[in-house]
Amino acid sequence: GEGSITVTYKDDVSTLDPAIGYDWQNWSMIKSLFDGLMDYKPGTTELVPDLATDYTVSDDGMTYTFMLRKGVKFHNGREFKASDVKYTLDRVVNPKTQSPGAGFFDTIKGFDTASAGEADGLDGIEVVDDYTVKFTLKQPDAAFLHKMALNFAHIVPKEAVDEWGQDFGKHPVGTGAFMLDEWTLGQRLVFKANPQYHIAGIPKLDSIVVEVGQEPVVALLRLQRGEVDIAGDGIPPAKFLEVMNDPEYKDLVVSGEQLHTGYVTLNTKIPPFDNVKVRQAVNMAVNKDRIVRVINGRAVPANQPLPPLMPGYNTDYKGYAFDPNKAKELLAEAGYEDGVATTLFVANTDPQPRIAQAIQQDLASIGMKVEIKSLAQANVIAAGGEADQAPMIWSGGMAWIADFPDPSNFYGPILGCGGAVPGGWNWSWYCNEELDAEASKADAMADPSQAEARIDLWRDIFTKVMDDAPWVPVFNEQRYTIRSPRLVAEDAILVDPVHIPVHYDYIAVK
Amino acid sequence: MPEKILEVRDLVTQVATSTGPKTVVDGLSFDLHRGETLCIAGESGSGKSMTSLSIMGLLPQPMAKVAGGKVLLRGDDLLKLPERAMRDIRGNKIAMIFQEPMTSLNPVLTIGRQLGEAISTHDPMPGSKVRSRALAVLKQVRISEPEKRLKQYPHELSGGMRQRVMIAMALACNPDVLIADEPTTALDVTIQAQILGLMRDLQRDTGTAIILITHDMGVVAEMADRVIVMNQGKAVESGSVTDVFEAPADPYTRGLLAAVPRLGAMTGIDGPASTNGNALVRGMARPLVTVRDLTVRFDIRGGLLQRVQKRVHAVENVSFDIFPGETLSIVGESGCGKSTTGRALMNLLPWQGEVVIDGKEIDAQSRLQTKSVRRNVQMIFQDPYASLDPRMTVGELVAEPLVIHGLAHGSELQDRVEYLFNRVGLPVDAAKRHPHEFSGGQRQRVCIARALSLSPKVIIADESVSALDVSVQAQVLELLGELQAESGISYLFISHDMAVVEQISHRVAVMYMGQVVEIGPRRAVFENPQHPYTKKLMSAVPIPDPRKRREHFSLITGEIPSPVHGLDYQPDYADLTQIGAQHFVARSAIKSAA
Amino acid sequence: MGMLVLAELVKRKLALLGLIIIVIIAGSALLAPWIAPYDPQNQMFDGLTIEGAPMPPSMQFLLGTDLLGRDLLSRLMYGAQTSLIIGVVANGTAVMIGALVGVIAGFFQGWIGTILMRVTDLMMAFPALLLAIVLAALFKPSLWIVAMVIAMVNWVQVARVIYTETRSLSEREFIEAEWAIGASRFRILFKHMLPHLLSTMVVWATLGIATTVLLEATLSYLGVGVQPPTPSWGNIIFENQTYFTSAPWLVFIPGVAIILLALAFNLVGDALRDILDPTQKGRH
Amino acid sequence: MIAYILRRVLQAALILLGVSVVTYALLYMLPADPARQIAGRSATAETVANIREQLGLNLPFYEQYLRYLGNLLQGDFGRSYLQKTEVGELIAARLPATLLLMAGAIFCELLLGLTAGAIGAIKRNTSVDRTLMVVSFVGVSAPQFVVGILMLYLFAVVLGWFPIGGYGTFSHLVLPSVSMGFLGAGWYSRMMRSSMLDVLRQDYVRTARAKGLGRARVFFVHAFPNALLPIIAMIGIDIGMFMSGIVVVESVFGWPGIGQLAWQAIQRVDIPIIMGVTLVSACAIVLGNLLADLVVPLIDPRIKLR
Ligand SMILES: Nc1ncnc2c1ncn2[C@@H]1O[C@H](COP(=O)(O)OP(=O)(O)OP(=O)(O)O)[C@@H](O)[C@H]1O
Ligand SMILES: Nc1ncnc2c1ncn2[C@@H]1O[C@H](COP(=O)(O)OP(=O)(O)OP(=O)(O)O)[C@@H](O)[C@H]1O
Ligand SMILES: [Mg+2]
Ligand SMILES: [Mg+2]
Repeated sequence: GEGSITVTYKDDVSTLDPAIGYDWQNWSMIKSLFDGLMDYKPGTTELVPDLATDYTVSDDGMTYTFMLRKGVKFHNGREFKASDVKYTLDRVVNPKTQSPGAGFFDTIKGFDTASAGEADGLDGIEVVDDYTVKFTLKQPDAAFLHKMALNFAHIVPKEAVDEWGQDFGKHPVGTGAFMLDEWTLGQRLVFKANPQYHIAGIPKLDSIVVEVGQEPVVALLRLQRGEVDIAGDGIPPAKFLEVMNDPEYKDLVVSGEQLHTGYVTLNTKIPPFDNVKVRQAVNMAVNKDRIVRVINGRAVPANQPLPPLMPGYNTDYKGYAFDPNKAKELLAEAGYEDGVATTLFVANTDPQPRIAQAIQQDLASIGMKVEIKSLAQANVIAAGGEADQAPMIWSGGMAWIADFPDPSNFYGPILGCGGAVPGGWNWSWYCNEELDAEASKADAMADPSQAEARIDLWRDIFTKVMDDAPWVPVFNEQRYTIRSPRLVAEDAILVDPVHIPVHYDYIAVK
Repeated sequence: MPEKILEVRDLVTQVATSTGPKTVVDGLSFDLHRGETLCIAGESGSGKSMTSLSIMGLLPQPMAKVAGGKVLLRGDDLLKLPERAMRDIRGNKIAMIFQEPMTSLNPVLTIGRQLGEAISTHDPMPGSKVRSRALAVLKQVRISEPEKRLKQYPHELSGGMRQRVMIAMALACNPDVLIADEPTTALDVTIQAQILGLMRDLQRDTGTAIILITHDMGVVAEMADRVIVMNQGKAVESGSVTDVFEAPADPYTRGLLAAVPRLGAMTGIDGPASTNGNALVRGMARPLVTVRDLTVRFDIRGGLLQRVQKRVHAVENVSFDIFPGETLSIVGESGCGKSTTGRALMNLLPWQGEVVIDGKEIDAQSRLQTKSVRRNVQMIFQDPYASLDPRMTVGELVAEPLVIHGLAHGSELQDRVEYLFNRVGLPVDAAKRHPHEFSGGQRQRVCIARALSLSPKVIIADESVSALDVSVQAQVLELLGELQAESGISYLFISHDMAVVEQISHRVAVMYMGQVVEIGPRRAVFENPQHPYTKKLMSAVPIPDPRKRREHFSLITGEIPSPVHGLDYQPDYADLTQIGAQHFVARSAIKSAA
Repeated sequence: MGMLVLAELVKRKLALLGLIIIVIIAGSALLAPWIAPYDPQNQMFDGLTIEGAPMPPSMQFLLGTDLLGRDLLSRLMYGAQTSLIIGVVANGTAVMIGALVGVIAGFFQGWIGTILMRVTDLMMAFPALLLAIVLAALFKPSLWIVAMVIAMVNWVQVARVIYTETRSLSEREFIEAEWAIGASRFRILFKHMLPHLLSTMVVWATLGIATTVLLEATLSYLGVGVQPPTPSWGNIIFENQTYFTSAPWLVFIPGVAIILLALAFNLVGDALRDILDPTQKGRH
Repeated sequence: MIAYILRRVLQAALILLGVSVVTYALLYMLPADPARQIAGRSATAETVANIREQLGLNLPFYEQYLRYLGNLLQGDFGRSYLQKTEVGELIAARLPATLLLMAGAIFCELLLGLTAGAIGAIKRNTSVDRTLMVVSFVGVSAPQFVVGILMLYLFAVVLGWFPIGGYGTFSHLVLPSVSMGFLGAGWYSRMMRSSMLDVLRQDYVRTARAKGLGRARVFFVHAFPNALLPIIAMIGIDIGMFMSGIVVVESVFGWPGIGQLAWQAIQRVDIPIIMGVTLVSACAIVLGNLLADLVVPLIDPRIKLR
């Protein structure tokens, strides 16, 4: 590779351990430092083998066998082997690792005992030979290959983990296109190209400098001065219009979609939202167009949980149209003609409180008096995890960005019964056993031939969810990446749906 | 006549007040000749300090300014000199010593530094020379261990030593004129005597002309060649010292001189002045107050755990009686434990020993003494202003003890307060005013009224007249005497002023280092002092009579040692032996006193 | 006494300026319901451009609009209510607590005093803002909670000052004189000490308001203050701070307002200190 | 002297102990559950329980605290819940930046504050004095975030004299230091002015003038050190204000110090970091005061440490 770029973020990079990192900032850094068995074709959501050269799926969808790429070297020089795959996944599910991603692998055989710490590893992973590894599942899992592309399944070498222990996240060793060169805590990280990377010609850059602690506005100003190549946190709302209206910068902006939905959860266990009419009324009362305007049109109004890019998105579904009068009627039918008071929780980072206020005003017009609690993100999450705490939560700032492009990822933890437990992420406490059963059915349709039917089933599930209206889907945020003029890459790479903000491996500089 | 050095003509100095400029020095004129000592005397606020500051060009800016007149130093008008040129005069041609030796030296610089500065400012010379010159002047002012002093800081020196340093600094450049503004007022009499003697000796050696500002007529008589008496900014009298003392022309001067208590004025008389000299007939009366082995020590804590490391032995084994209708005075120098004794009797601090007042023993442990005992002893403090709550009217203040003790209320209270006001000679309509609206003497009358309101049997008066001008002081003393004559009240009179004590007491106790070293009838103690410390004290008092001037102060030397001792310190107790009727003197202990 | 002090205040130019600012701000806060041009919470359709940008100051919106299309002037007026309420309530409470702790510790020495002063020392060692943030997060902020949090943090200095003053007051000769005439503890405390401490308390009550207003603004600026949509000057800036280049009026106008209010209270408090403390006379 | 220092250190240790108890208790009461946060959104209840056990979060409060204290005494601040890094390491990495900022800010404060205060005292009641006093009043009245944003806008964005935030060179340091120092400068100038006026009225200043010393000498040798004394105590107290200020100023300027660390930790309720930062700040405050108390006797020989 050649040249170096500078990327900025506001928040610190917490860790580069693929088993642990789950932040906006480190997600794609980890992707560039490590590789999984599977990956997505750059710029798309199309699955392709990566550290595997090929794989086979048994007919019952319960066994996956991966043939591994030969000659791939870890940054420490050792060759990557099948045993590393097993080690990696054993490690992720081991409770001592405290990986937030462990739950993704619950369909692998032996998960329960391993994650409870009763067994050393997963029974379901078998090292056949140095270049073959076999996964046995306890139930078919249509999203399994996606999960193999998740960061949590990115391969780590045992000796490095043993060497650094808990600090492995500060001294990452992977097989990825970049390796960590320097890390000054709280200030900057430098990645340098991995000369032995298994894809020829990749990466295109020599090095990447990541500067943290930079306010997005500051980052943008610096980008305009040519000091920064990519503002990692995107174009701050405050600068959006300015940039978009400036002919000089307009061309530097690339927009794309992402797998994101911003929504309001309506806690079905707390009155008045235990009444479906009220929930529907709220759905009709929120003026999504105005909210989109408030955030300067950086999103498109949403009417269902799934974002448009996601397979299973229902293009025919019209959702609840904005109709305050109808909403008022519904509210009256539910017995709240005199209005009702409730509380909306929201994370206290701009623009979330503003969006909450817009929602508040909309609901006021149908007679709902909403009090806003604008708290630190962690406190909002904690409130959502209790059945009786948060009647409404605006998800912004903590919103669900899909971990992988499969509709199942938008159901289980956030709409399924499994998530409606203390500490869970189903903040609506919505639990529809029927739909849960359908969801399990869909997940079991792992055979590629069933793919179409499976997606149809999911589409149906999400449409039915909207009948119960546990959420108010508000908008799907668009991605806007601004880069310096010297940075060259296809637009798709710059708004890669998986690598956020950009796919570091495929960008170059003039 | 020697050469005329300084000539002041029609000096007018004004200060700005909220009601417009006020003239505080009003047309003052005088001459000063070489080798001469000119005393400017006068009561507080008469403009003495303003005069000296006007001459030096050091008036507090921007409140005060010279509004007219001339100050000619060998013919040059200082008032017209620019600041730059004035700087060459200050310290060099005219030097000055201030009243407060405690605050007049910079606390953060060594003596050597401050002294060296005075030398090198006007006569730049290399550092080593500055040092040797500094040492020389320190020797000149006869300070002990001069080498050591150079390295010390002001707070490490006693008041007397500091004043010596000030003099050394003033004399460092051999000035033509030395202005000393109350140089000894803040010092003990023995130290005062030493400093005055020093100034006189130095003047003799160097021929410097001195302007000595003082309110103490004793000092004037001791030191002055010529005197100016100031009153309200004007010179009301001026002339040679003998003329002024023997034939004062101005009524103000006459009043002033008449009010000055003179040590020895009561020689040959038994009782205090208020009783026309009649001694108290004690008869078979039991003592009103009996104090036995009163001891007060203050702990000094330190170290890791803040444990007591040292103690101040403020009062050690003090015993005395006070009889009904008697005035017992305690005299002694600063820090000897006089106030502490008084405050212990009032139970204002923890003490050990035995105190019986009017037949009732006082419990040393309880700070909140039973009210009935409290009523029998009352106190008048030194500073009348500080001892009155400034936010209350004096009427309320005088009524307060009665209210607290539930002795009167309603119109009865009113009447009683009125009576008390009358008794101490205050107009009744004054009751509605606040303490700051009174003069010092009036305030002290308020304090006395307050103390009297409970009809106590004994009043402790701690330096109750020391802060007052002599004329006012005389009035207050007279009031105290009258009260005693009327009601037979007893006083414990605490003072450092021998002349006042002589005037007012039946008996006198001399305290030194926390102990009574001599106690006896006033006449016996004053006319036949036995303890060396008593003798030294007596001889140090300046007499307001230019004919009784002392030529030598050789008897008076030394400083008072510190009362702070380690935990294992065992004080030597003064063994009081009787040498005459009720006259006791410590024989063996405290030999260092002399 | 009140009138006298006021008369003294009016004589001083800077204090008068401070008084005028306070009167204007308090007046507009009180009269906001009648004189504010718009409802402060009304997100007006024409308050935003078609693209969703706030409107700069104009004849229609004198100080422009905010990011939700609300009138900034109206929000500032209502925000003044918040700032003043917090200033007065929080600081009043802080002064009360502080004075109580300080007086008790200073007057009743012994174990009670020691314990109270150790607690005060402990509080001094806390980084105030950090403590306030944690407390605010703990209690879920609202106007009154924020006020209490600020009071919890701010009483310490008052306690220190009152403590020192009580100590030096109890050394004063007139207090000794009161003991000497047999006055009881409570009489001395309430009749003789408190009146002297009152002026300090008044000074802190005014000077402290400035600090309090600033602390509220900072908490709101950090997003843990008064909850939206209730306007407070701090949260107005918080909501709009990233727009300081594209819509500077949204940040700098409330910023200036905060400075002015704090300045005004500081000016008045400082003058009060002079007026009420005779030993400070003639310093200016 | 040694005993004094030992005693003060002992007191400081007690205070820090108190701070740690109180902070720990407050954080213990926070509604956010760290185990859930660590476990992530796909975790099962068992996983959460397991993590809670690993972290000792299921123990009673006092046991948790004693554990923490035990580690602390061995110099172990624990590991960040979310960053998985030693808190000590995180703080150590950021402390230099904060200390640098602090040094810069103190320098600004003292330079601006003391100069303005001294000039005000010398030229009292002139227009220079009044202007300076009004400016210092504004200084004490301006919230740091307003000053910070204003400076950033004016000097970095509009005029482009300084970099817009960041860390590294001297020019990065200027704006944050000034924004942070402005407030303190206001305080110091007011204190300095009144302290200086006080000192200029003292007898020893008059004595110095009576010796015929020049203005400069009277001022710098005699008045200044004395006027400084009350201010040194203030510097100790100031450190507490700093610790509050850095949260704001560091976030405005993107300064990589412990203020940002604290702020991020509070947002995410990363308790070990909050604990660590609070303790470090408390340490700084206590140390600052101790240092101030130790420095005063160096200037003022009257003060003896016992
Ligand atoms: N700074 C000042 N501002 C206003 N008035 C002053 C000031 N200094 C002194 N005065 C007034 O000037 C008058 C003369 O004061 P001065 O100090 O000369 O008296 P003094 O004779 O030295 O008295 P003392 O014996 O008390 O020192 C007094 O009435 C005093 O109130
Ligand atoms: N509260 C206290 N703590 C420690 N030492 C004290 C205390 N009060 C007095 N002393 C010391 O006790 C000694 C006696 O003091 P006291 O006030 O009785 O002296 P005094 O004879 O009244 O002197 P003066 O004439 O100066 O009033 C002094 O050395 C003094 O420093
Ligand atoms: Mg005088
Ligand atoms: Mg005394």
